[in-house]
Amino acid sequence: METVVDITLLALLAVAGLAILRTRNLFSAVMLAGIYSLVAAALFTTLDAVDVAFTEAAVGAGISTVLFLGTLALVGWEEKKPAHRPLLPLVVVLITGAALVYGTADLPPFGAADNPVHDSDVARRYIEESPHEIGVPNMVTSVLASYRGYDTMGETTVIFAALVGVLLLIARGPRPRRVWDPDRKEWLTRWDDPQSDGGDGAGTSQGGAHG
Amino acid sequence: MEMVVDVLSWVFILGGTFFVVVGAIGVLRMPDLFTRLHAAGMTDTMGAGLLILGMALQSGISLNLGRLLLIYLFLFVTSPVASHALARAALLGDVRPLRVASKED
Amino acid sequence: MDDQVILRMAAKWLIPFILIFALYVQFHGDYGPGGGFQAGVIFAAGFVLHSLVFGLKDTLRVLPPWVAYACGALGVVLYAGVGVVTMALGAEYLNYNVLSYDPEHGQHYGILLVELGVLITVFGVMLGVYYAFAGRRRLDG
Amino acid sequence: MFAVATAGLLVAMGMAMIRALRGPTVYDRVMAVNMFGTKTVLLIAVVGFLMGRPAFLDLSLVYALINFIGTIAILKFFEFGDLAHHRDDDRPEEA
Repeated sequence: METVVDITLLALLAVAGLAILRTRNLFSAVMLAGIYSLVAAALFTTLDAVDVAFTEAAVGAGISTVLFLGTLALVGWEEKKPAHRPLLPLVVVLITGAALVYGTADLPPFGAADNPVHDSDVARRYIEESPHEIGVPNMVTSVLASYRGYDTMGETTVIFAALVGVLLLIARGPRPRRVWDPDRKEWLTRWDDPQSDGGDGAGTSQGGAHG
Repeated sequence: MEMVVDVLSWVFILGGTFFVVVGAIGVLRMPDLFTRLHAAGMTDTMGAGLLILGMALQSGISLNLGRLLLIYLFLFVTSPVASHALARAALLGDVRPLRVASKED
Repeated sequence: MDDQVILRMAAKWLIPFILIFALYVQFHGDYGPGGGFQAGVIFAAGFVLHSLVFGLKDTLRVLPPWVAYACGALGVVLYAGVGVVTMALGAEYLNYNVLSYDPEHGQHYGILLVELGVLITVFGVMLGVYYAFAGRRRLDG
Repeated sequence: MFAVATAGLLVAMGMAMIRALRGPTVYDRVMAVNMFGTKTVLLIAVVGFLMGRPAFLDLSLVYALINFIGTIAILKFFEFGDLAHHRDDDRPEEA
């Protein structure tokens, strides 16, 4: 039964992923990404990775949808037509995918009892010692917060650095806007204040970020 | 006694599954947004309610019962509110309900 | 969402539940799934819901951006501070064993404080990023 | 018994996915996503019982709460074009 559930969820995941690729409307892409995240969390649950599923549940469906929408409010709803043909990227992706599939042939079978991970000294140490060394029933917590405390501290710092980066990029200073110039037939980036309707073309610089 | 509880939870879970599937068929087959919304609402109230009732009978009196009741409470509040917000937004966004042509026309 | 009485009432009821549930996730993380990161995200989601239903202006009055930014920094300081305290007590950095009279209690205190640090940082960062995105206007002229 | 419920939920998720792909209006998609969320909440709970791991119920709880926020965010964004909208924004300035 669990195999059937896994396969069905993976199929739904693939459908959602392909649909995200196909749509040019970024708004429906955001909604499909929400579905993708829901399916992914269900899949993580059936694979018994409850803490990962929990993170996906908390971040994927709520906050990341909201942040995607916040971004769409700034950049518009339609994806621009790509300037290049998709042939070369397709070849690259196919080759990479084939290499990855070839690589899975050497992976140990899923969930088997004699997989290498069960043999490693680190895993055995965590499983045997953590109940009386740490005394926390959820082993994921004791590994994350105690055995790998440095690691988690680094992650917390990275999250803080993300905030600093976002604030530096978009919270202060002049706000750019994209303006369509009908004469030059291209998008320009304007750095004037959007609230005041300044003279046309004033403070306009050529935008190179598109396409 | 255990028999009775098992049979009851069977009935509730099968009933819940029935409503979930019927609601999904409705979402797929109904002709316009508002009728589809009605079908979706069927899943949320009857389907979820019966399924959770069935699971609650299986879990007995425990912490899980409390969790199930909370899930039901949240679904009970959020999904009608979301449906209402959706229908309202659709009406304001100029999606008109489909009408059967009346005889006077 | 001006005259959405139903939505407003529902949000009014739900937001306290969301915040309490975040705390449950935080402190239940020792026994089941969950922990500081997830709790921080859920806590921030409560405020995001508030701003969606009542408008960003009201949320900024409840919790101004500088508080979110300060939380983002405070959590990291708390986490790193636990390490400094353990060093002051004569053990290695982030070795919680010395925080209490026996190693196991020390570990419990250490994990509690460290997870609290993660919660505060993630909450502050998520909300700060949301404010930064939602507070801007649409860019096309 | 839980296997039947799981199968039913998976079928329903597939149908909701088809609706999300077909549209036709944006509201149909929002409805499909919202319904998909409810299905996921139920699926995680049912799978938890199926596998004998009722701790999964916490996950369902998170989804039941968070999914609502996502739906409201999408609706608000579609109505106003930004997430920050406040009801005072619609009123004319009182001089």
